[in-house]
Amino acid sequence: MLTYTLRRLLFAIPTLLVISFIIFALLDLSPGDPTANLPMTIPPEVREKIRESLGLGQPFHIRYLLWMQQFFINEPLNLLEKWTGWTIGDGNRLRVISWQTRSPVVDLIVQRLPQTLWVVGLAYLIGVLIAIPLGVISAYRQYSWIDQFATLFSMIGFSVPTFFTGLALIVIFSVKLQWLPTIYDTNLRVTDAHTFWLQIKQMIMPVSVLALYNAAQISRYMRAAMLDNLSQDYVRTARAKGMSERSVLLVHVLRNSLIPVVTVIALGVPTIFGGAIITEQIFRVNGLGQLLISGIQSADMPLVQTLTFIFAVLIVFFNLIADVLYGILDPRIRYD
Amino acid sequence: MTDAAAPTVASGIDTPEHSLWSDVWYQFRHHRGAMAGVVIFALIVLLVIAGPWIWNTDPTYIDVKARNAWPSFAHPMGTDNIGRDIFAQVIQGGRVSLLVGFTAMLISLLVGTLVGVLAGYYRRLDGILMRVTDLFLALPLLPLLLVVIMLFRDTLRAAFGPETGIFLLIVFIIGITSWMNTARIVRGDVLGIKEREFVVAAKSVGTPSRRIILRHILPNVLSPIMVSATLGIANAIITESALSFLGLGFPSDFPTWGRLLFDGANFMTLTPARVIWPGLAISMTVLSINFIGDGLRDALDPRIRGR
Amino acid sequence: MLDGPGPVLEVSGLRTVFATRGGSVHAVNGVSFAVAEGEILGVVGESGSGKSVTMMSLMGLLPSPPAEIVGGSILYQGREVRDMSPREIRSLRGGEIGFVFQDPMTSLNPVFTVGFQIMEPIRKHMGLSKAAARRRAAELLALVGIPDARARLDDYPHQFSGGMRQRVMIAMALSCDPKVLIADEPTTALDVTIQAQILEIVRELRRRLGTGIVWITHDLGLVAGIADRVMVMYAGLVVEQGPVAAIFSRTQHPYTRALLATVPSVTEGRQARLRTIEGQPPILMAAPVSCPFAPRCRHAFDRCHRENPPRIPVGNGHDVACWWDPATGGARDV
Amino acid sequence: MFDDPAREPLLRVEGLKMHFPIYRGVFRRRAGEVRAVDDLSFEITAGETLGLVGESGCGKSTTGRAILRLYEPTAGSIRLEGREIATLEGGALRAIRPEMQMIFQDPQASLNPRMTVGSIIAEPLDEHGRLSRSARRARVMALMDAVGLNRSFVNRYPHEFSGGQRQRIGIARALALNPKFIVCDEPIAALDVSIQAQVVNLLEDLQDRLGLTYLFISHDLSMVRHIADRVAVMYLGRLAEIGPTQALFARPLHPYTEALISAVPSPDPDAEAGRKRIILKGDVPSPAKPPAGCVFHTRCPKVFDRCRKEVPQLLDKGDGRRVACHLHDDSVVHVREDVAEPGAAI
Amino acid sequence: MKLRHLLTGAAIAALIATTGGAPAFAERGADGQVNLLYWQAVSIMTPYLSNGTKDLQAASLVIEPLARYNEKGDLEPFLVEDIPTVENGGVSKDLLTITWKLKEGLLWSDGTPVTADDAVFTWQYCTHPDGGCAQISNFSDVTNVEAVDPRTIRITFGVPKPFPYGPLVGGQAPLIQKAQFADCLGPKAPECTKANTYPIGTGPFRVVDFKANDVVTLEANPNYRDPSKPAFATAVIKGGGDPASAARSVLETGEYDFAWNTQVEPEILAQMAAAGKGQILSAFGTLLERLQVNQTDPDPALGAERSTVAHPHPFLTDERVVKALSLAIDREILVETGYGEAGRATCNFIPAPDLNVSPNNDWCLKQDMEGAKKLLDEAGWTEGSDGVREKDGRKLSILYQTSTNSVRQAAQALIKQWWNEIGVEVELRNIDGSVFFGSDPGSPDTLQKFFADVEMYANEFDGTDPEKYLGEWTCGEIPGPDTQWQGGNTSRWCNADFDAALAELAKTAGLDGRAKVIIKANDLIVNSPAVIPLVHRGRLSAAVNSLAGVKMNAWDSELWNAADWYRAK
Repeated sequence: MLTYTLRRLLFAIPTLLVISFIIFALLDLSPGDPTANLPMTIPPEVREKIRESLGLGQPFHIRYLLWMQQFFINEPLNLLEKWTGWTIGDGNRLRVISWQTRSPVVDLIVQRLPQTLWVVGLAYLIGVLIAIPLGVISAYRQYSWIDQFATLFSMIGFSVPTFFTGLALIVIFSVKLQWLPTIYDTNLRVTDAHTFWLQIKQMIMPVSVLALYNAAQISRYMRAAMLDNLSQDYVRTARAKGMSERSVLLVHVLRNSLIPVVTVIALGVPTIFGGAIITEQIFRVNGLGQLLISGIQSADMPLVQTLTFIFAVLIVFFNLIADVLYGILDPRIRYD
Repeated sequence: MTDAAAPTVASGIDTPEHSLWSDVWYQFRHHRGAMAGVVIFALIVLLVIAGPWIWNTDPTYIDVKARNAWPSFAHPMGTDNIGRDIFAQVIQGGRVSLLVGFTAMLISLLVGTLVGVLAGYYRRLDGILMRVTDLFLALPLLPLLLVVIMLFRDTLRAAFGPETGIFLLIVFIIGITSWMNTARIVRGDVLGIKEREFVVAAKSVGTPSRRIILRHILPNVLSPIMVSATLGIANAIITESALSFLGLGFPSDFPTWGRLLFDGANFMTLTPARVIWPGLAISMTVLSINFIGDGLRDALDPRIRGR
Repeated sequence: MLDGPGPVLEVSGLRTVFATRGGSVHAVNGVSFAVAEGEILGVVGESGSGKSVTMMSLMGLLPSPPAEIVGGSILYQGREVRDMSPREIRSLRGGEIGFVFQDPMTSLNPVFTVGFQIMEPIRKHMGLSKAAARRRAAELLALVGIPDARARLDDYPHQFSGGMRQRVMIAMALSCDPKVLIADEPTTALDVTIQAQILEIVRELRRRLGTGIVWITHDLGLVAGIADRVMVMYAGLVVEQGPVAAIFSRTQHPYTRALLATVPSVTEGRQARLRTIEGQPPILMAAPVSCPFAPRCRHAFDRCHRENPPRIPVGNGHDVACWWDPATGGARDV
Repeated sequence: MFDDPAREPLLRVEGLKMHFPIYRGVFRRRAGEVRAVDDLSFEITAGETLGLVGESGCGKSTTGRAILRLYEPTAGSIRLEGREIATLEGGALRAIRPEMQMIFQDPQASLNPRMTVGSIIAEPLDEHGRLSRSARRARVMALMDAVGLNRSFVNRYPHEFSGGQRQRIGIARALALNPKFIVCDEPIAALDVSIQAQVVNLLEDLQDRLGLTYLFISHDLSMVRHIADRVAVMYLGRLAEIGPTQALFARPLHPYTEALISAVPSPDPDAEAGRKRIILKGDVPSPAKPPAGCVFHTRCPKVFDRCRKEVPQLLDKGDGRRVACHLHDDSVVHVREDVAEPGAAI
Repeated sequence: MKLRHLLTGAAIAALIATTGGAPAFAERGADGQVNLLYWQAVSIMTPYLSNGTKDLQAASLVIEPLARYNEKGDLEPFLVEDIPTVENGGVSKDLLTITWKLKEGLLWSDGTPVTADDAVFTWQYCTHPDGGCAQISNFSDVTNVEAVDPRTIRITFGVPKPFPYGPLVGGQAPLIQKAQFADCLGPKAPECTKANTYPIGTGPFRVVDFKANDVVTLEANPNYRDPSKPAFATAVIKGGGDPASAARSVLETGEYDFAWNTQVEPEILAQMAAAGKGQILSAFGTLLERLQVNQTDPDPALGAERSTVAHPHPFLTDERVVKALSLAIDREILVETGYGEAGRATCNFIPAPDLNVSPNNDWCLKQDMEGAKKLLDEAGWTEGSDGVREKDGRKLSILYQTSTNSVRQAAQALIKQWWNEIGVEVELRNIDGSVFFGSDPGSPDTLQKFFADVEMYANEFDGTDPEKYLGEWTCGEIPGPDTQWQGGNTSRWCNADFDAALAELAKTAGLDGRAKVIIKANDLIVNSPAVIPLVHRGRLSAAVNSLAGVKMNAWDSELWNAADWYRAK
């Protein structure tokens, strides 16, 4: 298992290098311009100056190598310094600077993480927590009314676009009923019961929109996995041992069914860090998704490059985690 | 074998005159959700195809005086804020959305199946192809779209005209960024099927690899592919609408359900018909396709079929 | 409890029907038998003859729907199982009646250790503490001949070979000292050498624990070696039943005779050709009104097609459901 | 049909080795191999049936597949009608395939569930023949007749048939190219007793009619005894004993053969009751770590010291019988194990 | 519609002033918090590295220029005693220098005094060759800025400046503190994250917490020059969302006090305003939505010479054709459907201030289909069998591009229909804003490349003087491959009379005299086939009823007088 993991990690390095290059080339090819959002009153020679000051005058490979150095050496060192309080070198390293905000990209990401994890992560967690029992029940009572209901629920969650559900929720709960805020306050610090309640209130709508979508998908996987396992021989063995239906279902079948589902869940974790572009925009959560889309819209190359690359790292990493998890959960599989 | 009586057909549990597909069809027919899905989907397709004959209003015609009209005989679903007929737009939009869904699904299916089969069948291709899959999972959709539009728009416009050109681009982008799941699933199944004895049997007969893939492997990974297909249509329709939401996608006078919904979203309280109908159209289509997919999955699964 | 030779399990007139989309399939059509303590009852027949279904229906192990018991009675130590609550039935299963299934590869849960799976029924039915259950599990594994039993409790099923897994299944079935063990083709998937080992273990266990055993198989050779009594099933019916020696030496039913004839022997001279029984057992869409074997029977006559024969005793606890009398070659005088 | 030393056998296998490498570690270094088949030699005369028996995992099926070149043999020679096929590649290998065919264990698994019976049987014809559509059809029909399948089933799918009928389909497919040699890989293991007899009868009929040569792989000794002319017993990738069926069953030389035969139950309660049984201890060891010396020594009831050290060679015991066991090494038979001198043997 | 007539920008300001009650500023910070919503989130707090209006406006709460334009477009002194003019001697007679006098006792928010050195530094900062300063054009022609004494700043120009109020005036060019930015010169400018996001300023607020592209938290500046201001103790500028949801948060739910740029379809805005929680504010500056008409041929077949002066456009150089296109447009409908009270139909290129507006062009205000058709007939374009006009075998077919934006797309659809009615075939194209407004020479879709026949966008100019803005229409400003497609003359219109008029403007001083020349230049442009003015657009924002003191300003930051805002009781 360990050697397998090591081997995969070794393999991940060239993979990620290739991915980083492709992303960089893609963004470089893309026609967006960092000065496009400036007011039109700014004359072209000034725009050209700005572009040069952003380093766009340099040839492609220099910019790529520079980014690599900044991302793989400077930023990790910087984080290390921050966390440990050490001083490494003169501490005067060139960081990955966002063109749009002129501040270090990594700081922006760190700033955005909390709300993304809170909203998107919690939605994912809730989605999973809804999906698993839903999948279990609808598989156990296949074709019963509860299965049909669960199917309908998950289909609706899957098929109605989030910008539609989000807006509908706002019109109902914010405009008509005035119960919930439409704006997510990232400044809110939870210090007491009241602020906690405020935090809950502002999270309800975005979290439920996203959780519905996540629950919809995962519950289908859960149902299929349960159906697969319910017809296995060992279920009969467990019943023949006189185990109660509860323990047959929740110990024997569930444990086996969770194997594929857990890997699906692990594979989905990177999407949390990708943020939820549309939902974040509707509820002004301003998480990583909003950061990415604003970066794209303003052609903020260092930001987009860094974000997408971190996303790629997470994808590769969670692919690995999913495989390793598979090996851990399923004793039959031993990677060597 | 002189005393061999004519072998009797093994009676399954059922009458002998049924093939694999009639079995699948039987099971499918008894999946209530799937049948409802088929009926609804057929109705939607019919309406969208035959729509222009039923309702021959030009979807781009602007009747400035009738702006923001509520549903009436002249405009069964009302009009938008510059006076275009919503019903005509929903019909026109449906043609595009369904076509996008269908074509993008085909592309993603083709790529996904190809990658999945190659990775699953040829061990040496497995690693590299799965890493390519990782790469595609990590690609940022929007910059990719911008790049591709920039690179190929004029060529395609010259070759196919502006609307078909952009249609092909969008369909291509959606297809090319959504095949990864299919590839993973197909690869997993191929890994299992290539160890099955009938593949060994084909090898022992001397069947070359490409025909083993075509004749033995592909037909047996059909069920995950079919399910991917139904999900793929739904996914493509949703993705197109999300692209519209982000202001990319089709030109403004080229209605799609996603664009109609997006454009109408702000009018939710003023002229609700503007969002209800396209929203309903998307949801019903995706819903019905999903139910069809669900029914197919159950029907194609031999274990479930037996029940 | 019961010291006498009285039956532990007594089944009479059991009928089980499957509701399928083609209609209802009558899989068990009035089966009666009894198992006494310490007795091995061999049940033989082709696939589809209703052997397994009969035994599965006894303790409600068939998924319902589609399967449903529509008639008969099942007496366990004199108590009617069909009247029991699900909870009571569960305490019988695994506690009083153990099961061993055909395929040891799939019958064990792959993600739990063998120890956990053996301890499960012990803790449930015997109420032992975890440590005590573990001790007992180790003893059981040793009993079925697994070396280094204590250490192997923590292994997963895939770490055992097929034969070892079947021993684990047997240990599990015996974990609560059941009065009856139902073994459904337990050695079919195993090599002959391993099969011989398992048979040895079962004989030994029967001797030591006095368990009544129902052994389902299609291997007549196996039955000859292990069973005290044999029950031959066809189309959900018991067609012949009797002490093992009587069944093999004074075979009554044409079906039993045909079955015996198909088996080549390792010891006797080589036959020129193997004998066969053409066709398959029927799938009954209704309870049989004529002899279901008649279409494949070389001795069938009019009455066979009109009337389903009852089980006719032929002495020494031997009975047969057939109108034809091998002694005379003509109709039985009933 | 007994050994005729004058005739070149149809199939001659010499020193066949089939090792599957095991890779370990971060850099996937080769860390050993599974010796599925280790130094196997035998021959099959045209028209005869060689039974290959042994426990599961002993390498029977691997042998069969390696002979048919479904694997790349690690070493050794396989000659079919005097022609070396162990090293054939690509087109040449494809060209030889019609000569040798295979019948599989699980008729359910070996038939593509999505193909009709007709197309399954026609597949070898498509690959090798240049038959017209109608000729192909006629050939399929003829094959179906030959194996006793009703012609009207040609458009049905495998799942509509019973196990025995499916096996007939598999046999028809194997016969399609008029092969000389067929590997029957446990063709009856998955079938009911009554059906087993039907299939075995069919195989015998076909052999008589078409002059086929079989390698009949099975773990069912009573069937092997019935169908085979000669029997080879394998244990852990090696040949334990080979010889004419009657003689081998009547007087097994190898302790393993003896144990195997004694383990087969016979449908006669009296015989069963009186029989002396040899019960082997434990399981077959892993072929990745075979025991030193005689591979059977860990379970052998007659083991002695030499068995643990020295690999027994296949000894010719006359009458076409050969055995790999130190007990039968005549050169040391007079030397008891307590006075055994190393190197005295071979 | 009704609303538009009732509430013009000025009327709203008046309304608030009267309903708000007497502005009684008891003390600084008495009114708690004010919540501002900028749906385009604030990225940075200095306009010198800014990415747009939203940053500039946010920064205007913190850092201030010497003088600002008020809501009427007049200059108002902020950090200085008064506005220098030739009359009061602040501007030299030769128009080469201007001298500003700082107010007494001005302090930065960190408590240090503001001196003329800071002004000098600001100039050095922005004009550093490697700095990439976004506002460098505000300092064009400045040869020197010197501190005569700690309170006196003298700016010297290289050429006579009839309108010398560029440097350090208006929201684009505020004063920054030398002490804070001293290490941020040139290439280091972008790395000074702390200074760029927490600038020390003289404005009513100072930054407490800055989350880029999300939320800026500010508190009252303790050293603000008026001890009773600002009324609000804290201010929050939240970003994200879209215009409609921003308007909703103010007008319907009342969660926020002020929402910037609530440019949504008018009927939606009207419906939201009907909730009664807040009001819509508008003000008109110089922003003009127009159609640029390509005077060169964008045919892809021309390859590298596509859209260059080498190939004049085959028919759009014909004034009659373009006039017909203009007549076919009903500008009132465009306003009604797209802009509501934030738009007015216009036929002028310079729509404001009133002084500079030409009275000569209102022929286009009324749609005239017949007139348009007649013009096309005259020009020789006759209707073909498919309803599309043709001439010499060439179809009257137009590719019409603009940026992606729902209002623009609605306008596109309307105009397409009108043009179809007069027999013109139209193909629409919309391009993502970041591409269209970007000037990447590699992209074919920029507005400078103009690979289309007609393109629509809006443009304006800073302050009130259009000299530089008009300068973009000279022949030398035509973009082409030789200039990397840079240059403001997107229509590629070249006219000797216009160039002469512009030269005249450069020499004319005095507002009235300049106005005359400006109107002449304007008329030359709008009567050419190079442009079709559509809508004079205003700024549109929303404020809750309880927020008083807001004076909507189209000439400077909308938050220009935030110090005077207070909570109506």
